[in-house]
Amino acid sequence: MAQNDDPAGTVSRRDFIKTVGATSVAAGVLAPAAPVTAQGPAALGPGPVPVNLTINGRARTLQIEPRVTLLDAVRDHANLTGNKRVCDRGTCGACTMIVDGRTVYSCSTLAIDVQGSRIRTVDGLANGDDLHPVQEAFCAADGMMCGFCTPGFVMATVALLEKYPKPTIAQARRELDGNVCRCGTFNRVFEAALSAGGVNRG
Amino acid sequence: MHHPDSPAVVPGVQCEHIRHKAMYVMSVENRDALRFYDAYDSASYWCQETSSGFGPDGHPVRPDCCIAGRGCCRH
Amino acid sequence: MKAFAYVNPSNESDALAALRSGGIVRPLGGGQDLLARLKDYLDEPDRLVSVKGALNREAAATGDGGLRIGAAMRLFEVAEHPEILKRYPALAEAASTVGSPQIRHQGTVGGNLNQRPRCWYFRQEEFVCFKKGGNRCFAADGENQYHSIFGNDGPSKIVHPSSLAVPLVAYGARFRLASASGEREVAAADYFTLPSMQTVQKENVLADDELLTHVILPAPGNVRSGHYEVRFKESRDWPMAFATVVLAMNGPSIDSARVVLGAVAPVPWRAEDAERVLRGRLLDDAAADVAGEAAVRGAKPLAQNAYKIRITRTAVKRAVLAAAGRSV
Amino acid sequence: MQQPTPQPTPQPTENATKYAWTVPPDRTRVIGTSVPRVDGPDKVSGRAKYTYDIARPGMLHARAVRSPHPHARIVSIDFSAAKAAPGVRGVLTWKDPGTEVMYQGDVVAAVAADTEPQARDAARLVRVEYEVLPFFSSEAAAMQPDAPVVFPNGNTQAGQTQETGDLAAGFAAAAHTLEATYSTHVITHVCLESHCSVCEWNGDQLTAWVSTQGVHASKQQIAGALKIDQANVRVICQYMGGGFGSKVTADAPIIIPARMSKDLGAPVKMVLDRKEEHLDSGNRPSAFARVRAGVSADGMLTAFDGVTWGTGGAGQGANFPLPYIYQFPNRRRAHTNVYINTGLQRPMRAPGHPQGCFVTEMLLDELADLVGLDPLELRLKNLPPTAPDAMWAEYYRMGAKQFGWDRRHPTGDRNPGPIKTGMGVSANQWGGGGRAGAAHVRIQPDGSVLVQCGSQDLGTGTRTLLPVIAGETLGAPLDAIRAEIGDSNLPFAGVSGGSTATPGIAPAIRIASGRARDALFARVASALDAAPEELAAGDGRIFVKAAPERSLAWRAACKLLGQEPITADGQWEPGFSSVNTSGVQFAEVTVDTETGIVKVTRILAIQDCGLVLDRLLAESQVYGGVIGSLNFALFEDRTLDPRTGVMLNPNMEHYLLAGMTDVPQIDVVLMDMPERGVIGIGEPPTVSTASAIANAVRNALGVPIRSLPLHPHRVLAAIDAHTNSGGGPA
Repeated sequence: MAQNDDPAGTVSRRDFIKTVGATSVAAGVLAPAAPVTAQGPAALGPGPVPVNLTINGRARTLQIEPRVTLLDAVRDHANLTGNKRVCDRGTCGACTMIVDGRTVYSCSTLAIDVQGSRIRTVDGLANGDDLHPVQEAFCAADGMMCGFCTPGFVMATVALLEKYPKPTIAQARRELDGNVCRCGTFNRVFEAALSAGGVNRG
Repeated sequence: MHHPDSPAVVPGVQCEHIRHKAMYVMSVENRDALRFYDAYDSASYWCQETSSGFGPDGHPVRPDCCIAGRGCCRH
Repeated sequence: MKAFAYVNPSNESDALAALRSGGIVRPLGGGQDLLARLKDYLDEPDRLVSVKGALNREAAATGDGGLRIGAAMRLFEVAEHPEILKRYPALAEAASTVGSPQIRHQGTVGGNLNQRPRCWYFRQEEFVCFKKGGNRCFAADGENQYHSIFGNDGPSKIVHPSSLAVPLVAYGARFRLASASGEREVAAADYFTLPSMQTVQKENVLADDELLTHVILPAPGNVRSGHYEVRFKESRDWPMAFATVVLAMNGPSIDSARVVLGAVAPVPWRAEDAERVLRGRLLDDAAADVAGEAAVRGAKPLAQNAYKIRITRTAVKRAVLAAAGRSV
Repeated sequence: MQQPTPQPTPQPTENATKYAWTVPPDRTRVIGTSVPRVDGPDKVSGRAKYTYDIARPGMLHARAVRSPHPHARIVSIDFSAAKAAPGVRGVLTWKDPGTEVMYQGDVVAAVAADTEPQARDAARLVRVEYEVLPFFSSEAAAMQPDAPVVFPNGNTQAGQTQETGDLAAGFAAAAHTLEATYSTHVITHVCLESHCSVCEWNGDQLTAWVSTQGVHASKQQIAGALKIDQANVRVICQYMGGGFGSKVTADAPIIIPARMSKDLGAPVKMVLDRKEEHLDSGNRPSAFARVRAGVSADGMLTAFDGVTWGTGGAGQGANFPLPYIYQFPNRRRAHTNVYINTGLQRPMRAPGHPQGCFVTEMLLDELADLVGLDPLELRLKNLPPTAPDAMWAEYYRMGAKQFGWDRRHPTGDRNPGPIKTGMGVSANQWGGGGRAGAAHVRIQPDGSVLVQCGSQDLGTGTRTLLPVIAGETLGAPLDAIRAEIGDSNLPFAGVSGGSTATPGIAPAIRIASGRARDALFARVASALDAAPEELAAGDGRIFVKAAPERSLAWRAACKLLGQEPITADGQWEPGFSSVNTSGVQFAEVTVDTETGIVKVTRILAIQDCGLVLDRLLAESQVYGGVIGSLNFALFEDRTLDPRTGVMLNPNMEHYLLAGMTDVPQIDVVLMDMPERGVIGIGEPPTVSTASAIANAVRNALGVPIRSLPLHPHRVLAAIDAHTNSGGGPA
């Protein structure tokens, strides 16, 4: 336990606590940017600009600011709310999507930066009521409790099995290591990952 | 549980705005609970007026201080 | 995060021009560090320049038997690249343990080398430390269990966060830096800077309008290398200390050694005492022990991180054993 | 502190006999099998709508302005820049100038804007002037005799000393005494779905989508806070992303949008970010115990004298049960609550128990070594008498066999090499009985069945229990049953807390289903040429008990209802559920003595829970409890900067939580005790794991680590202290 040997409040307030708001500029306050250089590409934003995304096989144009993450674009602008925002800093995996065949933290990816990529979210995995084999396996093994991490885990497992259709224990653990569950479903997620059948290489 | 949790809020003694989880848990009393350990109060309290752990006067909400004499106390 | 404009150049010269476009401009690689910093209001650029499409992302042989790696190569590609696995295995191993699969799929070589410190004071907006233009290092007399035990005489007690930097220094890599007004090459060992009052706001010599475009590895020669990371939590966490050793061999003996430590100093830390004691020794258990002992000689722990000395000693010892083909 | 008033145990009713959980042997049982959760497909496909996923037409987004200081007086709040920012629709003062903020993250004000980013931008433009005040960032600081008065009723509050037996005689009877100080740390709940709500008014009617552990409790609290009729509030929570005790309170993230949506005439949503969630959504209090204890030469505990303290943050208590389970005939305990300037504690999965368990179980292992007894033997000697709700002795013996306890080496692994192994054990207990539940069952003429209960699903699988119980009782196929929960317009149920949700609602569902079944029997009996009481239901059929071949398929039977459905209600009654679970856990670890790193290799958890309703779901609860406690033992640790009182790890990077590679093999043994009825087990499995792990580390190293978490620096320091004290290399 740390002893508070410093009489309370003697740390200089100049060091600590930047004046809140002093350096912030709200969205849309900046004037539209001019082209950067004579020959280079124009700068886009900071206000909303058209962003073309291919999400679950469907092309969409969203009018969003460059600062909007892939996660927020998919959830708030494409209305696909399967993947979740939990840590919002690329540490928990609840936002995991598959972009061009590989898992990414969609909270730590700018939507504008993945134009032209093939984006897959948990919302596009099932075919109507026909669940993907990984989803079936999660249901059978009870690989979920509250279910908030589940979309991310499902996507990470799909990517695992597309990469290694018959994963070793070490491969499975490693590929699922970027996701966190707070309820404690790991053992059953693992069971689901090892038991899911019929996943082809993506 | 039969929490020997939060035994200390008594209608008419503490402020009517004090709240704690056991009020909403509605567990079954277990007369045998005390054979294992002494009663303890692990509860967290809040004020329904402020929806926080501090009363309208800004001071902490607890059964020992949410009583008559405190300006914001209501019965 | 503050709203910003976005530029997506398709070649190096456009990217370099865009970096000079006025206001605060930052290059965006994989974004795994940058976006977190923006969300925490540690940095508030006016413009991001996406460099993934502008910079090289291949690993190509050089004329003299080395390897030239584009800064936009992603970490999982480094970890899986056959030539890197064969000739610079410590680099592949370091890349394979960064963060998580998701981070390795996005993170780039350039981004890993240029990421900002993970110091938990630096990462909280409330603390305006030296690195943010303030006038103290909060870790110096604060919660410094994860901070430096070497090179901590200066104003900042951070440890350098890059995993790739350590094997790259050990393999003697050089970095190509380019700006709109020219290019230069810097040895990896000289790229990272110990904090002084003049340099504390950065961790390297890269100028604001420069990009690190390539990592150039020399021909490895007859070396054995070993890499060991001490990880408290195995999944998605930062190593508490780690080491890369690169041993130039002469039969069973060590001709010369490079021993570089990670997560113990504000820069990748050359353990020169360890290099000295390894020279001329047989590569065996005793060599691992003496290298570990020598590597932590001169360590200066802060109030709460003396335990890292033992961990660092162990990392060096086990890295030497790994170079000998042994596991713990 | 007051003793709870014992109340007479309610007598079982007539219904308890009529609808007892027993199942005729002539048909398949649903209860106790592994029925996959009915909402699994919705959760794995992303279709499940959590509060965080709710979007309403014209919805605004609220964002709080929070104190960066651990203690300060608000001098002024200037909204002018925020009001002028794009998209901003309104502002709200939560704490008036002149009042104090008591911890970093304490809410001062809020703004609402068209989009979430706009609200976030605007909140940063609210200029709050603070007068910074003295604060405490540690228990030790607050306990200094000359500390400034930060809390008006005292920085600390001492409880009454509790004393049982004759302490002096107890110590006189001891062959060995031990004095030691143990401690556990503060952790936060880290619900993956942060606290959030969406509030929408229609005239004087408020609909609130809330991430809550109690839709009815939220309704009552919201109405109370807003001073409106409870009948005018409807709370909906179809899915929620974890609560762990922190989502019982109707707090700022609910009341701010409720008030702003009324003022602004538009739905308002408020979702906390991860940092806010760490700072202001509850935590488990710290616990310190300076203990002196005695044991006789033959291993009988004789005396316990404990001085304890801990903090629940800025003004909340931190008590915990001590000693835990094991019988010290002579004991004394004095507890002091210590207040520091951090966010407030809230109930967290088994409040108090993990702390009391850690202190007691660590102490027992040390006492066992003093006596020279196997720690399991010492425990067996000092347990309370065996009873249906106190089966530790049996479970210890059973677990020891299954786990291979006979392979445990004496304290201190003598094997060469840096990696040491060890084993530890620990026991737990919990109440787990509830009484708040009502249910409604409707059998439609087309054979579909609606079961309604105003409970909610914390992740335990509540929604699945409705068809499991109704299906068992009615004999209807599970896929014909639709379950409705998570809405305060449904029949009353208590909060999902204290492991009381399932034992609260299961009896109600059973009774309502039983009544509906009897009504169905009455309507179809003539078609089977039988009297209603001669009928039974099961396996999708209604049949004559004495002649099962005389039967009607479920849907054919329901068709006989014509156009008139059957409806029935039920409420909790005694006789279907009971209180108290007991359990034990075994842990095996490796400790790397050159790095201080502990790895858990195996856990065995044995837990009773009365009648197992759904084995799959019940086992999941145990897995979850074990992993939560493993995090408590090794990884998570709320870290404050001592100089500023600011939390250093309000994220999921420096606030460590286990991932897939960190989770060991976990073997779960559920003790099915159907005769006891339903008992909740959300909490007990999370009580023991940390202390079993800590005891295993002690067994590996030969030296106790009396503080959690078992961070490498603590492990290495313990090894060093042991070596320096002449204990030899560990």
